[in-house]
Amino acid sequence: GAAAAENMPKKIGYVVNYATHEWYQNVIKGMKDRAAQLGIELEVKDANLDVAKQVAGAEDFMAQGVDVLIITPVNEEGVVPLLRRAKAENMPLVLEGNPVKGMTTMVAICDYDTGYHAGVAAGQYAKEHLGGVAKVMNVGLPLLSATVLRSNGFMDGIKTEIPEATLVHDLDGGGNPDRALEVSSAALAQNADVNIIYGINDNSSLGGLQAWKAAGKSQDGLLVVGTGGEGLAFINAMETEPSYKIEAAMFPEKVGFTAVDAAVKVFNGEAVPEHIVSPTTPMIGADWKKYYSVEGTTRSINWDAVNGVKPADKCMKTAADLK
Amino acid sequence: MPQSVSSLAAAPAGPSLLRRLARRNEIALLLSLLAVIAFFALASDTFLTTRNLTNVLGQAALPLVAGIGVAIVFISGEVDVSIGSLVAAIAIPLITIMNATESFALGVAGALALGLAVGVVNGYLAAYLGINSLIVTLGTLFILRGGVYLYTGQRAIPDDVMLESFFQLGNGRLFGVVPHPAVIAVILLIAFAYFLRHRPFGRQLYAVGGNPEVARLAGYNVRRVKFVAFVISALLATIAGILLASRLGSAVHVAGLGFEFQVVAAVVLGGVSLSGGVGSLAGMALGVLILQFVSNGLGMLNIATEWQLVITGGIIIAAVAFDELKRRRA
Amino acid sequence: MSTETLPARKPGAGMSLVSDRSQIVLLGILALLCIAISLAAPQFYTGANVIAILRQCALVLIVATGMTMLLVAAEVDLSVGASLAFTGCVGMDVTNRTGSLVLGTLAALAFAGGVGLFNGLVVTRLKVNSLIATIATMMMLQGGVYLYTREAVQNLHQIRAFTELGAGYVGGLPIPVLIAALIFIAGFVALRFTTFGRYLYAVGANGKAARLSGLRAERLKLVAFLATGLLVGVAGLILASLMNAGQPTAGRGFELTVIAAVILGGTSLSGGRGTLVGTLLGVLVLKVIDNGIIILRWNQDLQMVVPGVVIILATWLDLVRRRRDAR
Amino acid sequence: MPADPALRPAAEAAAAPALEMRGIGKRFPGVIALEDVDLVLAPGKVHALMGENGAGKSTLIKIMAGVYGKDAGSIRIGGRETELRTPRDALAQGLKVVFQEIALIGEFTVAENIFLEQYPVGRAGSIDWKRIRGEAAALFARIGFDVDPAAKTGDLPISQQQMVEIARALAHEARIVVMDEPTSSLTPSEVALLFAVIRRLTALGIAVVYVSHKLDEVFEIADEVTVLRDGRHISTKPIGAHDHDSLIHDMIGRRIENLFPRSRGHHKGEVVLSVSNLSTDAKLKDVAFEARAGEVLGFFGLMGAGRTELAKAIVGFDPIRTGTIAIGGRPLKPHDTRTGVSLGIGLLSEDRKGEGLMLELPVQQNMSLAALENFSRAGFVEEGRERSAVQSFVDRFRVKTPSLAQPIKNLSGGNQQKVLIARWLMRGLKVIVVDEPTRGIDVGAKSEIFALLDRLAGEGLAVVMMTSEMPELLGLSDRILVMAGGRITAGFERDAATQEKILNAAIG
Ligand SMILES: Nc1ncnc2c1ncn2[C@@H]1O[C@H](COP(=O)(O)OP(=O)(O)OP(=O)(O)O)[C@@H](O)[C@H]1O
Ligand SMILES: Nc1ncnc2c1ncn2[C@@H]1O[C@H](COP(=O)(O)OP(=O)(O)OP(=O)(O)O)[C@@H](O)[C@H]1O
Ligand SMILES: O[C@@H]1[C@@H](O)[C@H](O)OC[C@H]1O
Ligand SMILES: [Mg+2]
Ligand SMILES: [Mg+2]
Repeated sequence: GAAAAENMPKKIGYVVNYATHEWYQNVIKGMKDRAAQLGIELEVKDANLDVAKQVAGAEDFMAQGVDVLIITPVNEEGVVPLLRRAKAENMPLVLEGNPVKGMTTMVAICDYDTGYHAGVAAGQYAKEHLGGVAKVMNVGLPLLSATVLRSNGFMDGIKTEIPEATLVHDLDGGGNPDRALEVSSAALAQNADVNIIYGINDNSSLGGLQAWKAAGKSQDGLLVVGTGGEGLAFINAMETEPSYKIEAAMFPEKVGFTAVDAAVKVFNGEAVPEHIVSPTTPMIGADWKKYYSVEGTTRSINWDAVNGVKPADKCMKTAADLK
Repeated sequence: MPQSVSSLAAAPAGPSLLRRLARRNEIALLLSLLAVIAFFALASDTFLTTRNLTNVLGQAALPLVAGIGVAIVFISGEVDVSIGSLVAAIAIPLITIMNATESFALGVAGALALGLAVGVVNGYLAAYLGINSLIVTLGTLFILRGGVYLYTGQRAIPDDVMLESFFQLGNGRLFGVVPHPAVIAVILLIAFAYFLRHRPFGRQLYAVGGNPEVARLAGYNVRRVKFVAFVISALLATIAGILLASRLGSAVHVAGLGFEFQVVAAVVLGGVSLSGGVGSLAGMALGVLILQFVSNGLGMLNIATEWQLVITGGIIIAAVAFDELKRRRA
Repeated sequence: MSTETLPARKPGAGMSLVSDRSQIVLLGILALLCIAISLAAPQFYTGANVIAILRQCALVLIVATGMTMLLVAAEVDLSVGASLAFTGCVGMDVTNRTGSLVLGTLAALAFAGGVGLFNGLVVTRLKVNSLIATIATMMMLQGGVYLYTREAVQNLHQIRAFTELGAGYVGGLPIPVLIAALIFIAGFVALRFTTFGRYLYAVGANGKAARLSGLRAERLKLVAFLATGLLVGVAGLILASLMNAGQPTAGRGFELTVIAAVILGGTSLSGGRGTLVGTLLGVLVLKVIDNGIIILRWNQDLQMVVPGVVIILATWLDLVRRRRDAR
Repeated sequence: MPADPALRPAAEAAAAPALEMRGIGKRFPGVIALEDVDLVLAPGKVHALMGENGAGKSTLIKIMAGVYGKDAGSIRIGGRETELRTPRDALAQGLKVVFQEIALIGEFTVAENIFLEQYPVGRAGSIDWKRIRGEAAALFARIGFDVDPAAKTGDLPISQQQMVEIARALAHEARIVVMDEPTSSLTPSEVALLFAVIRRLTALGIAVVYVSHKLDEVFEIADEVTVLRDGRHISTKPIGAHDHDSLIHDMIGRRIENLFPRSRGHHKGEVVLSVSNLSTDAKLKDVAFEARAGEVLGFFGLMGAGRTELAKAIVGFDPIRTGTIAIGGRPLKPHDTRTGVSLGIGLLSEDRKGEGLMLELPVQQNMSLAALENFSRAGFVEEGRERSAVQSFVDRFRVKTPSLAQPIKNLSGGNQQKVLIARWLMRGLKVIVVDEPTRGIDVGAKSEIFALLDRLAGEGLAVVMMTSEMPELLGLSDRILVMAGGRITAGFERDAATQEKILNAAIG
């Protein structure tokens, strides 16, 4: 925890890339909770997937006189000049999610590792329940390096268990539920032998699963693996869908929490690592109940359990490895 | 009642200018803009600071510059929605060439070359082949965006050489106060406003949009006029794209998504008619500024994006409806 | 001498109901696409894939039926994508709360119909150009849906009939396809054979003349907006069923797909011209391209490039054909 | 066709012709618009071009103006063979045209429209707006037209727009001035001004082509007449060689015994239209009148008197401020054409293109629009019945069209007007309001339209006719009301009306 002796910034501005996404909703929730604990005012501006708007939002924050900026880049290259300008104005800045040239620090999960461990778990499951066969349909999102890393990690992880695992269809599902559904329908029509569906986020895995169901196929012999644990959707799926067995939890609340702590440190000029890793872990079957509880339509995070998940010291692979 | 010839001949400019002004919706837009500014100035203590106002001008520069082109195409009776992808696409030659040659000028030349090519293609397909321009530019919107994704493999291309001149273009401030993009936008606005009002070709744009048949009978080359409008629009989108690339320090494949909507909404809000022949750059500029100040002001008040969208949508409907009502009264 | 009408047809073009000459280009493109894709990837014409394509077409076609009417009446609705997502959330939420599919369905239809009505009123009463009015509605819905729900609305009721709506089959055909077919036929008949349809063309071709002839131009447009809204409601429910959730993030760009299909089908943007057969072909062409690119395992970025090219090309070919016919 | 070669104008003028068109041919899909037509213009002469609707006059003019390409023939201007590929070519040769359809940019000021073809530019290529305003005002002063050069053109009534059109043709140096029905919306005094201008032009050696369906005008102003019929050259004669009958005969191939075939003794029936206390925001003040079944009620007025506004108000098209309108004793909901039409009142607008035609749609759809319910059952259109009804009207009115599927934009103005009248006859009305019903319509069609209106009255309709044509007013009306400044200023029984009294009342 942050020491009470530290100077607290009065106001933190967070420019999120896409506030309406459940993942970021929960990141923001984590930030707000932490900020409230520390008596900091937190304001959020949404870039709504528009890089220009993101730069404008950060400019507005600087004009408003916030003490620290947190940014989840819409695109990691597109905020390089912004970082330069913030530095010129001595504006402390923390990044979330993606590294940017010239940054001080970033709070992020290890996307590759997240996919990788889910892949390992999937390989084990396939050995036990699917006769060791792994024909994967990846409902991916080439748009973002983070999501590409997850897919890559997943395939690498599954191959550690089943070396002959194949990626039979590599799709761009746009990260959207309806687009994921549509492209998966076509791919499933072409490849009848798919038996594992991997999605880079919950929308993607669920889109793939729904396409499967709409094609009138039984879920026997199918494994669906999702990523994120972003909201309620995956819980619902794990409870009701027989094939939805693995979810790579990324604990967005924890990311938000950690980002605020990092912001305080940067504000105080403390030394911080370049990459502050936020933990992830595969959840298999009913594991999710360890980390979350659901009441009505709100979920609550079980901090003790989440804080018990040890983050990696260093990511196995990062965006830099994609180039 | 028509006035007598002699009375008007005596005073050619005075009364007609006043009457023209009174009827113009620019006045209403200006009042709306002032009302918006006044409201936020009262509601937020950080809104009415030089820093914030100049920020907004800098942010408005992109839609302003591209809006000039879109307005010109609208005035000529056509539409151009390809600009959203074009602003992203031109950054590719710009950044790639700068990375390879370390020359800002060569990069800009490359960007302009691509912009020109897109304008020529749009113009040729729409004006010379006669394909509906919404279809053409919707097509190029898709093609360019897809092309950007294909070319970049959906990775942004970073600026490796970091030329200071390039950085300053989008991020620097004149006298440390006015953002360079705002300066460029104002210069372009004045130049094109002059061009539309005082050059025969500018009037041809209005005539061709107002009534192409009449324009043809008056001896205009309607196709060529429209063709040029598309080229102008593409070149202005190119300039906007260069400014954007400088602000982003890279060629970002997702830049400009939905930019065409933003600009079209502002242009129409500014009173530039979709059916051609009507509208002014002043109106367009006011439309852009109103939307930009609303978005900035709501942000200053810490109003959530959800509400910002709802409020902006409501403002657009109210403003256009008000303008229409006023017109019917008149 | 034959004096067939609507749309202006050449005497002797006896292809009658199925298609008239004006669709020849699209029909050709569609056939060409299907043959080419099948040759390269035989899976294209498997039953499973045909059904997958048809189901994707269904959603677009349902909304495009309304959009064609709007364009014929010289109006347009860009809010359909945003409304689609919102409707699904409303339908799912109300069904969850009441446990009644009927109430959920009614709520969804009422909501989507209400959006259509709102658009119609803004356009016909406040006289706001429909392009700009519905961009504004789109923004309001995009914001509004997150005010309504921040998360996807999960299927908590698990009513079977609801799941069937999107994923069920009747006689080997997916239910959405059957629904789309019924709506298409109803729309086709309405536009082609009824006074209502004829009036829409008239209103689109010359609103003042229509009004002077005793037509309620504004009301006709209002009906077209309302119909489009209701059809969005139907599509929204199907989509929610297919996704097993009300998804506030769904429907991005859906409006462009619908409009692209309609104009690809030869419906004029300036009103008074267009057919639903054209729209059907437009939808098929776009969705076959989308599907083909995946089946062929091409880079999916081509899913933007190829339709862009095809829309321009088809429009141009059609222009050439019409100019030649006119000679 | 009796195209007597001896009558061809070749051997005529001694001076080199200003324009010489030989063997001109032009076809449109399904239509031969012109075939082997000659036209020779002598400098300083007014050459009238006459013919029925659809005879090919406008087409010939558009060919000389570079708007249409010709399929056959040759054109010489000032003795030199030329190709006129675009309007620009024709303008460059000094050929100015006043087109039949108003060709102005509605959003521009009058002054700017005058200089549309060639903006005067000052230093550095900037438009010289001061000169434009000054010269436009001077031009109007010179011609004597009363038009405000600073007005937005689209705001002006059609008649004033027509004056602007004419002025524009005179603004630049011209060798040939072509006027395609320039007076269709002008009042007699404006026509007189125009004729004075034409005489000044011819005195300068400018050749003038003059197209009009108003025979009196032609006899007054023309030196020579060329008649076209069905796209063919029929005759070219000095005007002195013609009288009314011979000219009509050349034009339509038959005689017209009586242009205004009034079957006297219309049985005046009940009051079917009664208007009281009618005022609008714009112009009308306290208008009250009645129209009875079986009568033709003529409204006369000068331009801007308010007839068109009255017409649009009483059919429910425009909103009103005060007053009541009753059709057959039942009140009309103002600003609601639907009850208007169902109560039995309909308007034939003076603005054919803007308020009548659906240009892109076929003749059939255009004609059946108002009557579609008559051909429908349970909301479904019975196209067979519709088609045969349309066909029978096409036959009866002799609408010249290759098929019912022809887009109506391809028909000549007169034929379009017939379709629009048929639109109402098909529907069946109690009161038909016709606003300038014969604007731009040839004498043959005119007589048919008059006969038709007369017959309709005979059949018990009330015909309310707004017109600026004195002969038409006097020839057809049973009763005449005169408007000025938005009020009814006088009323006459037909037998008590004289041209003088009417004009006096119209001046107000
Ligand atoms: N663009 C066109 N396409 C097809 N047919 C046309 C076109 N323009 C004219 N026509 C046809 O050519 C013929 C000649 O028309 P034109 O307009 O020259 O007649 P006009 O003598 O000027 O008649 P009016 O007195 O009614 O103006 C008519 O049959 C008309 O329908
Ligand atoms: N200020 C104006 N703005 C737009 N249109 C106008 C204006 N004044 C008149 N008009 C139009 O011009 C025409 C003149 O109609 P009005 O009723 O005033 O006179 P009228 O007696 O019918 O004379 P006219 O012979 O010119 O038709 C109508 O079509 C009217 O709509
Ligand atoms: O779906 C989300 C993706 O879009 C973002 O980039 O990372 C978190 C994900 O779960
Ligand atoms: Mg003519
Ligand atoms: Mg009138």
